[in-house]
Amino acid sequence: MSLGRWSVPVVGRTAHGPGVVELEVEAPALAASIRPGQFVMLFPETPGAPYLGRPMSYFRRSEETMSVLFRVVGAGTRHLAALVRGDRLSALGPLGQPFPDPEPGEVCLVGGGVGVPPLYDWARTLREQGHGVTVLLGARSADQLLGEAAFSPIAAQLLVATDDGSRGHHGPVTSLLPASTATVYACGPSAMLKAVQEWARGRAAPAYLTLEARMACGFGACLGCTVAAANPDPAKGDYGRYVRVCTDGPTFAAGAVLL
Amino acid sequence: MSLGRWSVPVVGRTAHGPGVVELEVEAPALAASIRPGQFVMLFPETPGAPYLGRPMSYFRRSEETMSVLFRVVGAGTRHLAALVRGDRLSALGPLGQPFPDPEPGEVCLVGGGVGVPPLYDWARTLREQGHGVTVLLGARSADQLLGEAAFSPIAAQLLVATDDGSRGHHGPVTSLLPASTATVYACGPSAMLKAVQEWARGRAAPAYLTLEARMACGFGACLGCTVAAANPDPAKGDYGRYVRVCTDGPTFAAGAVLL
Amino acid sequence: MSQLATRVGGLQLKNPVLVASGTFGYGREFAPLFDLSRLGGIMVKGVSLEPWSGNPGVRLAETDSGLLNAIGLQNPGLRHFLDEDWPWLRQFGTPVVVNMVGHSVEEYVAVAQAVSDAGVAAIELNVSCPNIEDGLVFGTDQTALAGLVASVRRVTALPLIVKLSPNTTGPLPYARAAVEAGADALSLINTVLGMAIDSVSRRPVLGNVTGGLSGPAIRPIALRYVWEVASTLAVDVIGMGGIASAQDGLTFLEAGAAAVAVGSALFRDPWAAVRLVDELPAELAGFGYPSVQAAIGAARGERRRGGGSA
Amino acid sequence: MSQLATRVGGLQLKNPVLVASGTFGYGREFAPLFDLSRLGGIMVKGVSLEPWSGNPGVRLAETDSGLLNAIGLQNPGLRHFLDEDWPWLRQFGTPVVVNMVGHSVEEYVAVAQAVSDAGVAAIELNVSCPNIEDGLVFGTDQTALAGLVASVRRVTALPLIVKLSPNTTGPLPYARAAVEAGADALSLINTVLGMAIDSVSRRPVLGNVTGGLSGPAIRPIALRYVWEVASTLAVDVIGMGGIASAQDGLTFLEAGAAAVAVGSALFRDPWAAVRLVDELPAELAGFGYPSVQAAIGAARGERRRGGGSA
Ligand SMILES: Cc1cc2nc3c(=O)[nH]c(=O)nc-3n(C[C@H](O)[C@H](O)[C@H](O)COP(=O)(O)OP(=O)(O)OC[C@H]3O[C@@H](n4cnc5c(N)ncnc54)[C@H](O)[C@@H]3O)c2cc1C
Ligand SMILES: Cc1cc2nc3c(=O)[nH]c(=O)nc-3n(C[C@H](O)[C@H](O)[C@H](O)COP(=O)(O)OP(=O)(O)OC[C@H]3O[C@@H](n4cnc5c(N)ncnc54)[C@H](O)[C@@H]3O)c2cc1C
Ligand SMILES: Cc1cc2nc3c(=O)[nH]c(=O)nc-3n(C[C@H](O)[C@H](O)[C@H](O)COP(=O)(O)O)c2cc1C
Ligand SMILES: Cc1cc2nc3c(=O)[nH]c(=O)nc-3n(C[C@H](O)[C@H](O)[C@H](O)COP(=O)(O)O)c2cc1C
Ligand code: FES
Ligand code: FES
Repeated sequence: MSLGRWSVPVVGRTAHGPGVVELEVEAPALAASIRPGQFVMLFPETPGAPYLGRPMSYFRRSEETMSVLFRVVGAGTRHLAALVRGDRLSALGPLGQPFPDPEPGEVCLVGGGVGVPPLYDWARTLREQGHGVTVLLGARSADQLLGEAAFSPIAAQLLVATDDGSRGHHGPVTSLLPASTATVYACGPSAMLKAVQEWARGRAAPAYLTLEARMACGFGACLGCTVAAANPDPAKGDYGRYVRVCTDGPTFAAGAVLL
Repeated sequence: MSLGRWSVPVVGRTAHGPGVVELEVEAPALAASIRPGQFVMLFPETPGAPYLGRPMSYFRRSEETMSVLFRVVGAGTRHLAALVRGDRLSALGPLGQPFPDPEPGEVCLVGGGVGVPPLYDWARTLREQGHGVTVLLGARSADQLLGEAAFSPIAAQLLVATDDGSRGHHGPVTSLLPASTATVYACGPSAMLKAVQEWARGRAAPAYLTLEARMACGFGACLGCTVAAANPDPAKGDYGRYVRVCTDGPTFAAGAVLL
Repeated sequence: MSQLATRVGGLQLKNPVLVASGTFGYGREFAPLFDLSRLGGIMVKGVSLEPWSGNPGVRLAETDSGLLNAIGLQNPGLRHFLDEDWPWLRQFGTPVVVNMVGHSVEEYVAVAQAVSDAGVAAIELNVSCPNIEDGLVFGTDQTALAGLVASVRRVTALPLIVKLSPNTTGPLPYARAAVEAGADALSLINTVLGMAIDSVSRRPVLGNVTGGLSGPAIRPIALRYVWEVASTLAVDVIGMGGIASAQDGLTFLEAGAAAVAVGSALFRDPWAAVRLVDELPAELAGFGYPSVQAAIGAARGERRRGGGSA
Repeated sequence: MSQLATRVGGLQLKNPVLVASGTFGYGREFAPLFDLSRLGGIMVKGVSLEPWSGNPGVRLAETDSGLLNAIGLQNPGLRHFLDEDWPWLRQFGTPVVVNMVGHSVEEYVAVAQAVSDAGVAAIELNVSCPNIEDGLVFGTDQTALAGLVASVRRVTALPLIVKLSPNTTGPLPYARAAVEAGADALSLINTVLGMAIDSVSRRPVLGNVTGGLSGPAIRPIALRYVWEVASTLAVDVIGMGGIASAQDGLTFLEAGAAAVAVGSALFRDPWAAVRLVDELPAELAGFGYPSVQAAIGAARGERRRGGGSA
């Protein structure tokens, strides 16, 4: 389905640890059309809400609803977090490219911090398609870890790492990356993505990185969300050196972007 | 009581004809301290609400609540009118000078359009103090007429005029002004106030006009709400030729301002 | 003229609603959403002689009722525009105004010449670029501005629109200089210089430190520029700056603009410009204007152009 | 220096929070609401030699995140200020900065001389007034500005603050001219010219047609002015423009302001400035600044003044 903009009601709100909120909205058209890897721009309809929307990957969806899972970091997420059941927000979506299909065989998903939620529905889909899915989850500490319960019934293997060692492996989640031919999808803070990019260099199997950037539009019009392309292709509209995270991404082949 | 600023909940909302709304808020401190002739600045706490507050006279009050009665004319009143029970708004008040006391004896209140609500609690108070109160109400047409039911139990005499003759006297409400020695209080559109001012010229008994002006602060700081003074008194802070509607008024002796 | 038709600097438009340069790309992102021929005109992202890669680092910052951008005029260059975008874009039949940017008079002239030959509807000069020779921004130096406009004038017969910078004491000296040098119309306004500091890193948000402010925050500034020019000079004006609704659009027409452009509002709602087109007739009627022409300049209490028909 | 103390152009302040001229009158409206001595300083409404009556007609218009005013500098004049306001205001012990306006160099000089004799804390020149001789606004003409500042400098030993207009290409030439002519500090910024059209009457709202834009809408513009001056010239800056909270105030300090002023925010909430004073210590601590001095200019990645103590 093509892009739409809707005012939708909040039908659920759950805290997932300190400063992390899952917000569920009733949005059947969006839920039916959005694909793993895509995102929405959200506009809380509350007083003093910011001028621009906030990009959010979706976390889970049902027939009628879709949810986002996010950490409160500034004004926009504060407004989103303050919404309660019955409040409305506007959503523009679906936006961005879905995750590219993996090679046949094993898949490894690597999520750090609030990079975890976008991977959940992808794990579910891959599993349905018969892929074996390894999931690596990272966080600063145990109380910041997201998604362990959600992923455990899906993942063939689920490994956890924390920076402070308070849960799972003590160290960066990227130190758990397997020496396999799995197709890798990584989403998380930029230090983590850089480590995956480094690790994937020269590797035969594909690795994909899902990036974040500040966005004004989310659909390719403003050129505000760019990242430097390793090999820009002007014929494909890669204007100069930069590609757009919103429409060319947010997921890129690990070798395609300069982080 | 001195000026305060509160976030208060809406506890009642009633339509009084097309585009006219009474909004009741729970605001015990305000309700206890505000005096007839005074007003509040209202800040609806809704998305996209205007930057500045909107000045509103109060209409009625109880121990716990206070209400305003207003016509929707632009963005601010549209936001106020969209509030429902349970929504909150911020209120700054009480503001302005109360109505000055009348001479002993008869009092005549003249209200036009949304100039009617500020007079209601004053009529009640005057009646309690033993004054005989004549009330003259004007409107463009019968369906725009406000306050007839509220005033009728209080007024010794209640006369109505409409511009189109659809109710009461056919013509301006000012043509009903009595040839008595009553103290007159007039509140309404500027054409009405000008007519009262003209009529009061040379009259021995006092006449007072309650003015409106665009306001930024409502408490005398911005000098944005001025009206030309007939006899400015620099010693009293009448800066130059202009006086402030918000703090020097909103009610002025009919001869004190140039309309 | 029909109810919505208008004319700016000799350019005939079926309705007065354009989309502002840099907020609509070359139309590709919007074509799946609505029929581009519903727009009065399309002002494409600034085109330079060679591809420009734009600014590194963060390019966007949000402010109260506004948006700062430091895109740095990223664009794929003249060749790409002529080979890829223009052939695709012309299919819609909507007048295309080519916004152009350059580091020197020669670059502007080369682009102007090439797009004139290609048959676009009009040229818009973005003069908020620094001249590489002396570092001065063309649009804030009257002599440089006049020189640039005159040079471009010599190589094109297309309607020539000059887009003025609001980072000046006022529009009049620059507007006069542009008109005397041959501009047919003026676009008012480009973005206002500003900056923001990040609430977490406590450093400037933008990679370029400063950026251009757009959105509702600058609407009163834009309105002042439109009003001053339209009530002083005999030149057509395209008004822009925070326009999001038919009400906003009408206000700019009444201030004296002959057409308006929707910019940043498209980022919040990609349908904002076509909604404005759809809602304009009712907005005009609501205030008793039989036509767009009747509304132009009406806030001055005069009707600049003939009533409902012309 | 204590945690909140600061110094601007030789003026010692116990905290960096002032109230902006024209938004606080002469303090009388606020004195019943809070103890005026809690403020770092008070910049009073512009004082002219003779009383000015201000503009007729509507003086206010609201815009998105902002406010247009065309008060026209109504004030009761020097005599009234000295006889009535100053004796009352000085009781609070808060440094009083006298903002002054004039139609000619002579008028400014006369007011400066008189208030210097009276013992106020500092002088702030509002240079956004037109010179009656040639109609040029002092603040947008470098020569006129330098002449005015030099003339006032000659008659006062008080800290001399010049308040620049943002209706220019940028602050630097004007800031340099003011400093070279003897200014001790700069206030940045005054209001931005703008206008509004009434949604009902369809005519300009303001009696004066144009007015000065203030409030959050102009915050990014103000921040750019502060940043450019503070990172280029060795002069103290008082930042103002849309400041409403401790977060806003800290941002201006980090951009390089040595003090800040709260203006239009007082109209929405008369306690906004004292709330800023109260909340500033936590805001500083939240970002690891031991003192106001440590925050000044920190967004440039350098600490302009010594750390926590000085
Ligand atoms: C495609 C996409 C999908 C996303 N999905 C999720 C998600 O599922 N869950 C989640 O918690 N977050 C997600 N984010 C990040 C989220 O959009 C930002 O956290 C949010 O926009 C911050 O808004 P704010 O107003 O709260 O913070 P602001 O006040 O705007 O900023 C606070 C701090 O965060 C930084 N920041 C703001 N926006 C971004 C950004 N887009 N990228 C990097 N840093 C930023 C700022 O520099 C600043 O330091 C996603 C971002 C993108 C681009
Ligand atoms: C002391 C005082 C008491 C008031 N009490 C009441 C009341 O009890 N009931 C009521 O309905 N209204 C009252 N008003 C008027 C009310 O404040 C305005 O209608 C309101 O501010 C309009 O806001 P808006 O955003 O809806 O309209 P805007 O969009 O601001 O303006 C719409 C139209 O109304 C005009 N307008 C706006 N504000 C004013 C104003 N203050 N005076 C005159 N014209 C104005 C504008 O010029 C414009 O044409 C009072 C005003 C004052 C000053
Ligand atoms: C992201 C962005 C990119 C822009 N790029 C250009 C450009 O390439 N050329 C130009 O003349 N103006 C450019 N502008 C300015 C707009 O065309 C417009 O003049 C300005 O944004 C004010 O309108 P608005 O408030 O409706 O956005 C750009 C504006 C934005 C927000
Ligand atoms: C109603 C009003 C009156 C003002 N009067 C003056 C004045 O007399 N002298 C002056 O230098 N600045 C005056 N200003 C400008 C303010 O001091 C301040 O520079 C400007 O409003 C920006 O700050 P703000 O956005 O916090 O209001 C006035 C501003 C407003 C809103
Ligand atoms: S956010 Fe506008 S192009 Fe990506
Ligand atoms: S509204 Fe500010 S002085 Fe009256």
